[in-house]
Amino acid sequence: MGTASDIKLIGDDGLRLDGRGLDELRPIKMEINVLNRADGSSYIEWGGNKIMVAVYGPREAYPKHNQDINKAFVRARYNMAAFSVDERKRPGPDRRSQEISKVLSEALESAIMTELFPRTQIDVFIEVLQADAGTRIAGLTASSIAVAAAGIPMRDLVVGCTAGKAGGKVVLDLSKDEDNFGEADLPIAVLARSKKIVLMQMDGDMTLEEIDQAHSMIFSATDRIYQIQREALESKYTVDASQWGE
Amino acid sequence: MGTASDIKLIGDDGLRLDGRGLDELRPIKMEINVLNRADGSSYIEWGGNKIMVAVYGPREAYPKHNQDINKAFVRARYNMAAFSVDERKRPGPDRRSQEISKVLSEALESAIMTELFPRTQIDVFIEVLQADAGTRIAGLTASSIAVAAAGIPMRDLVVGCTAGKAGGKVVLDLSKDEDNFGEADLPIAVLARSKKIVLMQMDGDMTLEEIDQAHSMIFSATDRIYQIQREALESKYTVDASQWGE
Amino acid sequence: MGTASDIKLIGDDGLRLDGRGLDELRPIKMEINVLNRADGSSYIEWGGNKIMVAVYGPREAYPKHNQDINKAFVRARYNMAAFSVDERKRPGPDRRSQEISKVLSEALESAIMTELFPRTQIDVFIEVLQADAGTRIAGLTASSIAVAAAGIPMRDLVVGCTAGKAGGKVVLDLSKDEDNFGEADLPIAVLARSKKIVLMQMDGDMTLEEIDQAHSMIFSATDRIYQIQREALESKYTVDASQWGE
Amino acid sequence: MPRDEVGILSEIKKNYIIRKLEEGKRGDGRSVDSFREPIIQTNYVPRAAGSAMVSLGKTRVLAGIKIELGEPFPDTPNQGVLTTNVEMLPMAFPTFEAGPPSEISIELARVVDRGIREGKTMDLQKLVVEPGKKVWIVFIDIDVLDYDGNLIDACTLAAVSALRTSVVPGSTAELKDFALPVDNIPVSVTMVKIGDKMVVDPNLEEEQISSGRITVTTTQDGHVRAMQKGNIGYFTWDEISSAITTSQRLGKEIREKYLKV
Amino acid sequence: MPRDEVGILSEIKKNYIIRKLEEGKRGDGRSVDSFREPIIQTNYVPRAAGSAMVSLGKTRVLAGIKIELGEPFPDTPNQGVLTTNVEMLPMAFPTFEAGPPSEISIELARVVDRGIREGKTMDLQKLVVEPGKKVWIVFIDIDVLDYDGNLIDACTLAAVSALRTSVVPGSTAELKDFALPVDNIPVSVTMVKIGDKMVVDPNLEEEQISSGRITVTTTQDGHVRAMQKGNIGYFTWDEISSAITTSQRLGKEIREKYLKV
Amino acid sequence: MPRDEVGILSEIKKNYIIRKLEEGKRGDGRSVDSFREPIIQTNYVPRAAGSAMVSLGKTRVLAGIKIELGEPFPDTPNQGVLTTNVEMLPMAFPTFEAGPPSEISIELARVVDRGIREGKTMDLQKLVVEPGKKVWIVFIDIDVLDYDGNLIDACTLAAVSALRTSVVPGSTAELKDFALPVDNIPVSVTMVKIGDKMVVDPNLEEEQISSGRITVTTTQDGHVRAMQKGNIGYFTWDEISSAITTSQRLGKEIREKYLKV
Repeated sequence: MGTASDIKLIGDDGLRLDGRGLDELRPIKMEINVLNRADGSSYIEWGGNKIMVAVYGPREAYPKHNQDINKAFVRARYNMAAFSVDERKRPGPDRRSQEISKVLSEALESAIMTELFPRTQIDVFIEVLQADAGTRIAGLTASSIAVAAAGIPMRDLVVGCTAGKAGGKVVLDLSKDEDNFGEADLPIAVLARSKKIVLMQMDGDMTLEEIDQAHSMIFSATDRIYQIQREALESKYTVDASQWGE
Repeated sequence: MGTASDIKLIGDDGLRLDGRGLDELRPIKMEINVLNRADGSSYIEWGGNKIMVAVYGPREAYPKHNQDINKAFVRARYNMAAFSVDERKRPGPDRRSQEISKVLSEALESAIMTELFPRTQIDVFIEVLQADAGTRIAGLTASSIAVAAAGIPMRDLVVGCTAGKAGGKVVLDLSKDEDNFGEADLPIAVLARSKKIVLMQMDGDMTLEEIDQAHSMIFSATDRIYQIQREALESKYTVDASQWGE
Repeated sequence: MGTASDIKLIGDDGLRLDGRGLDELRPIKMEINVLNRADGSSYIEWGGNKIMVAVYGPREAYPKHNQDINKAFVRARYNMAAFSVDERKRPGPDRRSQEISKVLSEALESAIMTELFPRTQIDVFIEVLQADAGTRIAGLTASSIAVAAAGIPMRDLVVGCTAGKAGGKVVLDLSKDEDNFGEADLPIAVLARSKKIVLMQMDGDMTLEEIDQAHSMIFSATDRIYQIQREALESKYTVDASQWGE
Repeated sequence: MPRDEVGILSEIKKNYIIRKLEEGKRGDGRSVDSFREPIIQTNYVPRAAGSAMVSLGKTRVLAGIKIELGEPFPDTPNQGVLTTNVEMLPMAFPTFEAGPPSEISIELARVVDRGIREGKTMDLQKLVVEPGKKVWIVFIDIDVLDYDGNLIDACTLAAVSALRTSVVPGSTAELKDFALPVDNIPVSVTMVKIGDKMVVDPNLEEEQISSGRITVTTTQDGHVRAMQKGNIGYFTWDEISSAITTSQRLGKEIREKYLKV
Repeated sequence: MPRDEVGILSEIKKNYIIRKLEEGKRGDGRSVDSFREPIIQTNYVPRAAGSAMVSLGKTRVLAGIKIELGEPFPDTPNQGVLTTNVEMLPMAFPTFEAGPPSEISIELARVVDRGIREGKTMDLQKLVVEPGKKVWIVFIDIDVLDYDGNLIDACTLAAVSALRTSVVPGSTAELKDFALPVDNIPVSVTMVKIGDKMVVDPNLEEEQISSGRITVTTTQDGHVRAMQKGNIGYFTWDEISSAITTSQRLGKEIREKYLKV
Repeated sequence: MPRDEVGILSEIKKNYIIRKLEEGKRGDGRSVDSFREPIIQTNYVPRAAGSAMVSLGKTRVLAGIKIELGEPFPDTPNQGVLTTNVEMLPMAFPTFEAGPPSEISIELARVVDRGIREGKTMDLQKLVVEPGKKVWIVFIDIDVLDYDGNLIDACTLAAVSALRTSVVPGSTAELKDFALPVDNIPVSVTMVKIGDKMVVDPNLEEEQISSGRITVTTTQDGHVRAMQKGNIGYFTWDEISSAITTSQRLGKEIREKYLKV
């Protein structure tokens, strides 16, 4: 977590710097089928995050020695556009994005019925166009509906949220300031209905009790986010370029 | 094109800094079969440019997934020796040389009868030993006779020249100063007899009329250069190391 | 060899800075089977050098186009741990370690009966945990017993030592100071009994007579070191982690 | 450009396209010399100094501008620095791969860059803070998100649109923020040759069956600032000459319709 | 983690392990919630600023610390710098390859790093020589020499043990040498799920048949400093919650037994 | 070195070569201990600080020297810097590949470098402009253009010939240009073992059937400055000893004939 700072993350009114309550989400919007070439795609806006996801597959795994005779393997690639962050990011994977790609691949593979597609791979390309804290969870939540939009069977949708600690309080869905200057960050993703945890990471300083409180907030939030996922899937939104963004 | 400068590229006598008239070429010399190991080779001196070309192939394309069942593919690799330019160049391809390799590959492939050699590749290695403006065209012109020397059938020889704008005038075969401080650079390569254009690039500032004038100069120059190519091929020059260079 | 220096490498008593006589070795210890996963392994301490070696193979050569239908090929990889030298070394191979890997591979392959294992490769991983002059020879000497411990037939053990020139004298088994500030460095490795030379390098300044004297010192030293190799192999030392190091 | 790698185009389809072209018709109803209507959404990434999402048919690219302080090149101490990079993201097409840029994406970025640089889009001399020491570096980064042909023109249009809305963050250097000074508006127009027809702004299908590609970039004065012939194939001089005229005409139209000052 | 790449484990063996686990027994005689006895040898590489060879069953790793002067990061001018790197050496396992770090070794290094960084193991503010200009850079480098499961915990233990014995070479900057100030002792505990059992400190065989891995790193105050779920598979919240409790308990034991101040 | 990768050499040919060698004859008519006549053309690249094209039979290499101002290494503040790089260009042989240098080309460059460095060819202390701050960096770059055996000797000869004609561009630092001070002339002589014969300056065919290669570099004082055994195979001490004598003798001849001061 970020460095010490005098920044006061929770106001005297009990609200957060951006006016949210402790367990309030930022606005979330999702669409599917936003790209033409991919087998499935989605777009998510979550606070200031803007993320595009494309899914290709199942397709023959390449190189061949990567093929698993029992199942498909899932390869998520999380990437930040050079202009997505405050200081220009050099193109190409860094250590952080490689770790995120790994945990996202594993989370998705935990949900996809990979046993139906032996010897294949499923590629999930996650492009962060604008980053605003919580990109890995937003990217994963969007990936899950892009996989569904590609017609790939899943046990359940994957849906996630972060919580953390900021200004001494457990808060839901960290903002950028809370991520930078708060005390802890706890992203969790689950299978939407069973609440089985397929991604969890944490860094910072929290007690077991705080983590327990944070997980309850997250579990409850995932119900709300799952609803948005389902609406996006049901509206079968077809791209109308004139409406991107706003 | 280069930065603004007070350098006067065309003298009051209407001549260029190196004494040439506006549509005058620098001295050009070519030889073939200058290397032993390659299937075909050539050497060109064009002004201060010194360039060696080696051709290998047609040979089995590698890796296999690069094989085209209908034709050979042509892979030119343009490379500058570390000592070929004023400031030492780090070995290995940079973005400029990769772009040049692409356009040279395409120009050569446009001339070679690749349909005769399915599943193979033809490698053309172009090593700039000393650079003096116009290396891509000099390298391409030399490549073309190296391909011929390798016995690979072509529709016609590829021959090129640059023109450009310097000191407000359209001039043929830019010198290094004209390249650095002039207003525009226009390299063109054609099939020698039909004048079909297989390479063309341009950067700078020219009107359609100026480009038209430049292309006429180039087309006329390619006849003269083609003559040198043919003489080199006909003399079937066999290497005599004691005579390199001079 | 190192830069000129006022350091006095041979004392008035004729002894070296670390108290050794001119043809005296530093203390050497070897063990085999120190690792569990490898097919064969060894550990050597030679002066302050601490080196671990693991052997895998013969196993199918990969990629396939590396396979030799007549024999195994031997691929030694010499690597320095980041913390093994005074200034932290960036992980990964540099030019020095790649050259050493080549000469060590060749020295080992000269001794191994590779003709018994066509189409395979034998990997020898040499990890320098602490470096103290003479790592290539120490690593090679340890590699040889690791190969033997893996049950791979050899014509003979490979055993080596360095000599060199320091303070005007020919000395055996250069120390770090002698390596840095001495006049010449001459590592030699031989097949233990026949004294056939499988590795030799030299840099510095020596006359033929000095080299002859150095080779005699080395040949005699290899008898002593070969003895330590054989003892290590015979004791079939099985790892007892509580005794590493001391 | 990938040629039929997804096996979409049968020989039959190819012949059909060519026959239609001979009648002057294209699959999407356009005439051979018309440009797809671009959709341009500027400020798509508010956190960037400038940005523009551009779609050209089903091709979609996003240009983002970052402007940071840095050192000038030693040989141009009195100029800011411009760099252009294009990422042909693997999300955009089945055979695009992650990893270091291919020759294709390098050529693409360099042709876009030349149009902007030689078009004198920005006056780089206005981007100097301290001569020889501190200048503004303008990073143009373009993500290719969806690929249906003619990336050069889509990327040039996105880059120019993004530059036009960019703000130099002077406040990070204890100066004032100011609009990036954009003086000239280069427009690139790309054509491919199919049979003996010159086809403007090709989509992917058309690219796949074409032989030879030519790009001409002009500015509002009608001058040519950059040209690039690409791919295997050739052009006659008459074809080039008429390509230049077409580019001048379409450049004017696009500039007036989509890039009005 | 490699899954049965060497073909050691047959289906029969796997079922046997699971059946035994249901009886609460493991191949090496441990109970499901016990840690292998680590063997820790500090100062293994005297030439490093600090070092520790650690074996955990047949897994063996060597951590070495180098401490050098350098520049701080611009956004933390008043702090030293910490970097952690793990080399999964090809000597350690048949399928480990030389070359740039894999996703697996990057995750491993980052999880170890987070435990140490968030555990506030060192007070980085004590590692400043000249604010904004010169600070001590602490390089943690870990060689994986032999692999038999649970690298995260072995590497964390080795890194912490090495840091505890490290000396900052002040004399190279005309200062005094001083012991690296280590305040907190993070301990990571990793568990995998086999069938419905949570198994602590898995060996390679157990890793290969497991579904889901969870690591919890705590400090002596019982607080959680880092967590990481890895691999394909999932956990219920109850499993996570009990994993945290297990980590707190074992962390305390390990700290008292092997990392006493 | 590539061994028969182009399938040129049949077993029959190999036996023929060996039989001939037993009679003391080589394919090109040389005796076993004679060197091919080098052809050396200095100043081949006038724009470089120095250069030399060298052919040794059908092997051809071009060495170019660049000399630029830069910083000395921290541990040798009073010396210029020397670096040597060899590019085994893919034009020179069917199996040479573009890309990062292979182990073979690294060894080649390092053996050439050691001969020049340990031979004290240049007095690096004369290449200091401002101690600890500014020194001349001498870049030796060698292009291998055509490969027919014995690259080490061809490259050493080219590098030394190029250095001897090099001019330090002092005028770029407001000093005077001056001839690079070359004091010693190292010559390398390489031999391979074929059967039980030591064969000097092998061509490609001979390299392909040889077992073991030895290079000895000497200076005019007859001292040995560098040695390198390469390839699979071995030598007896007597063979090495006589190789040193051969190198001394041939080094003297070559120095007098081709490198006269």
